[in-house]
Amino acid sequence: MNTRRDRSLSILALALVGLLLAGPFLPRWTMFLITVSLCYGIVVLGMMLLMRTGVVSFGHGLYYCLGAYAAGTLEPFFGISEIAIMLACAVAVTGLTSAVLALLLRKYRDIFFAMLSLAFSMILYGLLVKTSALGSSDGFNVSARTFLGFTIAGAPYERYVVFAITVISAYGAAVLMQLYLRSHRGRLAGAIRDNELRVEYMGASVANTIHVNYVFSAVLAGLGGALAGISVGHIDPEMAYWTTSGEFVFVAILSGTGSVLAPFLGAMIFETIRSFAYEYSPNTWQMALGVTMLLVIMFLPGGLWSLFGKLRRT
Amino acid sequence: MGAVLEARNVNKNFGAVTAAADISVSITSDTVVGLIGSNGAGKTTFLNMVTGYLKPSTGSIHFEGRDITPLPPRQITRLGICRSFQIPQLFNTLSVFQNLLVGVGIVASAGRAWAGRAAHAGAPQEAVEASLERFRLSAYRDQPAGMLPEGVRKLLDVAMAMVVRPKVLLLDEPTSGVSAGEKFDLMDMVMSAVRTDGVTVLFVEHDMEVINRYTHRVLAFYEGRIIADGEPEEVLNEPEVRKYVIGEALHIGDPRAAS
Amino acid sequence: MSQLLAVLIDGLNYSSWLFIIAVGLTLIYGVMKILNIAHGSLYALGAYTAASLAGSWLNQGHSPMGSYAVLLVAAVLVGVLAGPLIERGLLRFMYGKDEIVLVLVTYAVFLILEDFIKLLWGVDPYLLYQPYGLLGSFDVGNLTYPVYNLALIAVAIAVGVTLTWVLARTRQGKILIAVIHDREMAAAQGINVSLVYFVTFTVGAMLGALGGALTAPMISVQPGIGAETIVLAFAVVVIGGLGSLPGAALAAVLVGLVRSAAVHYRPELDLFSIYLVMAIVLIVRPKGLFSAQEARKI
Amino acid sequence: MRSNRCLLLSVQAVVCIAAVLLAAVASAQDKPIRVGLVTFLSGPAAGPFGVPAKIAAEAIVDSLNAGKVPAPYNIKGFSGTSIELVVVDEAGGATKQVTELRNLVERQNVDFVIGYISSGDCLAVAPVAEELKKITVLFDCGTPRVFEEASYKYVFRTRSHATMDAVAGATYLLENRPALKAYGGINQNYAWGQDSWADFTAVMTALKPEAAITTSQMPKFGAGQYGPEISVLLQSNSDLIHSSLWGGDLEAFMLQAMPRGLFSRSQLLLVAGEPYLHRLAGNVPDGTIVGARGPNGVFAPKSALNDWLRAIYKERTEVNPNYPAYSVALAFLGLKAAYEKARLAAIQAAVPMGAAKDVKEQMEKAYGRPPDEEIIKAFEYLTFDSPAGKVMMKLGKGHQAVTGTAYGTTRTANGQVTIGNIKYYSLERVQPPEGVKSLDWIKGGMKPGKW
Repeated sequence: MNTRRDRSLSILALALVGLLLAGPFLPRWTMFLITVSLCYGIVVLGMMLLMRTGVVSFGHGLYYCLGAYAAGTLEPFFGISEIAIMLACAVAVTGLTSAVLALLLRKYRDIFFAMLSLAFSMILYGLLVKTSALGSSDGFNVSARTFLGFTIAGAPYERYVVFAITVISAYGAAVLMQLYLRSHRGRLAGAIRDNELRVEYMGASVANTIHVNYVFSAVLAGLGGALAGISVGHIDPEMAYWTTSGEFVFVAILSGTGSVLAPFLGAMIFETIRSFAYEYSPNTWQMALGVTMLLVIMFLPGGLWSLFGKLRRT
Repeated sequence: MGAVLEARNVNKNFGAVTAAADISVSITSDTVVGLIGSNGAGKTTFLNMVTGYLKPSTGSIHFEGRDITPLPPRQITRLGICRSFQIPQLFNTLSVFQNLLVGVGIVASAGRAWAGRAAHAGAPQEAVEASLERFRLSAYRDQPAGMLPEGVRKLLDVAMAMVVRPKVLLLDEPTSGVSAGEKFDLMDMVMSAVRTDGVTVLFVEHDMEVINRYTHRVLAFYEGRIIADGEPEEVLNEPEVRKYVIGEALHIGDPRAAS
Repeated sequence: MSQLLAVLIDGLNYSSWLFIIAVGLTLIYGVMKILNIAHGSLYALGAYTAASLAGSWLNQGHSPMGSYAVLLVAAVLVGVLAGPLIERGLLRFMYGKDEIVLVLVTYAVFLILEDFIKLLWGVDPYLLYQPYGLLGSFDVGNLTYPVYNLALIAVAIAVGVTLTWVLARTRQGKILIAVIHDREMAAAQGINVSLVYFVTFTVGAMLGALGGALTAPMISVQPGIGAETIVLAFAVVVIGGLGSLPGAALAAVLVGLVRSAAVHYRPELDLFSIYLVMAIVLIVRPKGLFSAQEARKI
Repeated sequence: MRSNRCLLLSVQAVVCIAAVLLAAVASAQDKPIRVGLVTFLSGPAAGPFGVPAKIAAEAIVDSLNAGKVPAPYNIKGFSGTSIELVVVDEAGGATKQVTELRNLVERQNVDFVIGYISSGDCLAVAPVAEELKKITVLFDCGTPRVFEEASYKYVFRTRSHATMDAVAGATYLLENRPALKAYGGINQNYAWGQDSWADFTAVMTALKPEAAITTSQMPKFGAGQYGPEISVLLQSNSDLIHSSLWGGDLEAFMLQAMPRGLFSRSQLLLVAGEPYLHRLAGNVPDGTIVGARGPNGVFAPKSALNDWLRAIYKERTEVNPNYPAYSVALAFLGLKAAYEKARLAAIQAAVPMGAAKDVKEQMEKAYGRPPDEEIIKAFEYLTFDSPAGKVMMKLGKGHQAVTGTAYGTTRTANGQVTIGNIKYYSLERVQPPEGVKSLDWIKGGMKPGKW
């Protein structure tokens, strides 16, 4: 078991270095696909933590969107277009919001947790659609001009810098998650999913743990949203719509919760399938996604990640 | 020796049903107390109230002189009262090792908030290994708890209650579902573990032979009341107890009769 | 005063629609513990089938009144075709999985059916307006309402009463309640749980399709109506308490009235009135308006 | 003598280069020009907008490749090179579209992109097209924000932005109904509906400040059920109801409002109503004011190009082209005009003065695709003919088209809806001039600018 855990971290480090080195040589569309997948993966990483804890949010689009807006509105309202500040702002805003909402949500389980979180995200969606100062349903373009003081906007390496920031953020998130899951508090996630009563009877607060995990996952969603906004260059309220949240759950189930690597892999596969399905069967890409999902649920109940487990065992 | 656990005029009603009627009992530390009574007599309700899972309708419960009536189970656990369950409450997808590690981990991360005697000398892992050893669970170490045979589940459930080294241990029918031959093994394991630490043990039991062998004191429940309280031989021979709790057919020494 | 009356009538009209689209969902959840996202597709299938069948019925010059029967036939047709196909063909292999996984299974079905509908009917909207005006209209104060709205309310009540009666008074209903209460116990007592699931899902699918078929004459049947509807139906079912029939009815009335009041008094709230109601109800009553008591665990 | 040798040398050089080019370009000539077409193939916008645009685009490309488009577009394809379409679904939101644009450009290697119906998508993809340095023609989105908030080199829009819909609509309304006292609106609660209503009220406030606003209903997009909204509108005593509803929402609203007698109390103004009239026959009251977001559809002036578009579209669908079909035609023809103008300019610049005639001809045949820079230069401030009349790329530093627009009033006869009392508005009257933001221009009284 120890060796397996350590391997996770070294694979992560390897992936970090590999991606950073390969970045400049990748076709730009591939680089962008990876960037977007990693943003997604960061969000799904948070979903994974929630799922391990036994709750599923159908409203994580709330934080995905909120993080993006927190980062994106800095420029039009305060003239700040420094990526580091934008990301910090996304983390702070989603952290605070989720800390408050978790006071309510931590009492809920199962479908009620899912639906209450969905309600919150749809309320944000409604508010944003009504706010014409923020471009209403059209949203607005995000401008990220500098990183740590260096101007990147318009530079030939602009995309690479954004890519690198995303890769490093994803790495940081994954390592943090791995360390957390290995910690005593992190280990409670699975225990809570299995038996809340026993957790309480062993002296830990289920509600507090869910609270902390919820905030952690929300911050990751906010970070993912901000990075997505920066790399895509545009944000809109659709990010808070329930279908976006549904997609996160979708990818999380597709990935499996077996490893911190799974969400990134799952997101990458999901984005690739979607992208090629769009291209080769523009009229039936939803069908392709649906069939993939069914196949995974039926034959790989542990998600795509369980494939790796099987490979390792054989 | 002072009272470690005390119930004062505790009542509990579920609608028209009385699950506890004016229970007042004081338990001195370092004793082993057996709780007997037919199903629905109020034994488990009593444990549930002591551990904060249920709140008494009236009355109060005190631990080491402190009123713990309003506290939730986790805080009571942190004070040093732990319990096991009639139906094992395990983390089914986690391995046996992980099941125990969760408990040790909670103690380790709670730090000073843990008022029990749980300060483990070694690393959490070592405490778990020791517990596996003690309860002869090592063979199952990496199996998911959900796959274990029933008897092993029971054992693990008890082990989980004890791995954090409580001051008071409450066991709800520890030997139910355990084969007749293994009952005493199990109880020996539990008792050898707790007796060296001077832990107070309360356990619900239907097997009068087990009661007879391990307890210092027996509380007999009937319709929410304690109808007898005293040394095992004394209580087990009371006519009311024989009538309502044990049933006339019982002959001590025949373990099958009390299952 | 007349505005208050309008709020009430508009609200109840909307409520009846909400109830019809939600009742099948809550029934399926109650019995099978599946929150069926594909209910939205069944609604859409019902609407498309009704629009095209009734459309060709009218085009061939048959009696316009007969188009109402065609609507019902369309609902039954979709129910008995799609229901068994989904339940026997897919869902039965999934029983026992996590509730959330089941939600995703039905989400996958939803995605597949969305494209299926597109392949079958194309993306052009279907218009079937005749049945809506055919029954005439009535005046309340200075407002005019089509009788069709009254008919919808009547259907909603009829569906609600029938289901309640079946559950409470018939042998089949008792079997259903036994299964709802404890699946294993019911199976142990010789109830054919698999058959119960099959029938329940088919009836639920039929109700979903009925919602679509009866809505078809009031709307333009177009891609995406399933997605819009399923969220509303979800909200109603959750507000009412999952699996509760009276809960769904009460929630539909509540949501209908709130939305109507919002439109009349605070149009800007309309966009999220239903989610506000859901959030507030869940905060006050964490398991919805009508929720089953949970058994004690220890 | 010396100059003769020079000439000889240069002719030889030119011939050599031409030969090489010929060889190189012959294959390029065989290779068709790939145009990425992004339009809704799924979701509610597919039926009314996306698919008609796709059908029109396919018909146009076939017709272009066959060289059957009326003059001045009768050269096959773009300058003789045939065109190949790569169609992508616009559904899925702005993030998705940015990804897809990158794929289209870098994976599919398209030469040009024509696309985008949703304003949100237009706003999102414009900077990306710029980054990718790929000429992208936005064909149907309406928000003025695209070129009012930023300026682009590679992005063009060949249809007018939406400001004129409100300005012309209100003008038409007041010309025909000067005594209007009160009006209300029902618009979808998203950017298009909100902007339409905001623009319309701003214009009305400027033109007729004493007219009262009764109610603004903002049902959510795709609501489908309009019972309470219709009740409010019924009780609002509005002379006129303004609506920018489209597609299924518009049809549902009309179906539900008609039997409730809303239109016997209030006149209706449908900003984007024209494409639905043939579908709604029997459900549109006489006297409804409708527009087609430009001189499209029934408003399109008679011309050979208009006849052509109608003919090729009707051949495939049996109905007349609606305004998205016109929009996509404008995009293809505008791009073709710019492409061919650029190529001509490039040839003129490349062929040395006095070069032998056959060399020149060879050059012309041989010279392949003009560079993007030249196409952009040719596209900026271009004026081209279209099925909707003359289009001028006069806003957004030559990147945003302007046209006039038209409104008319419905009449139903023999089960057919016809539009009468059509009035055209020239672009000075309905468009803010360069450098002035739409809303400022409206509030400033809509003074005709210099064009």
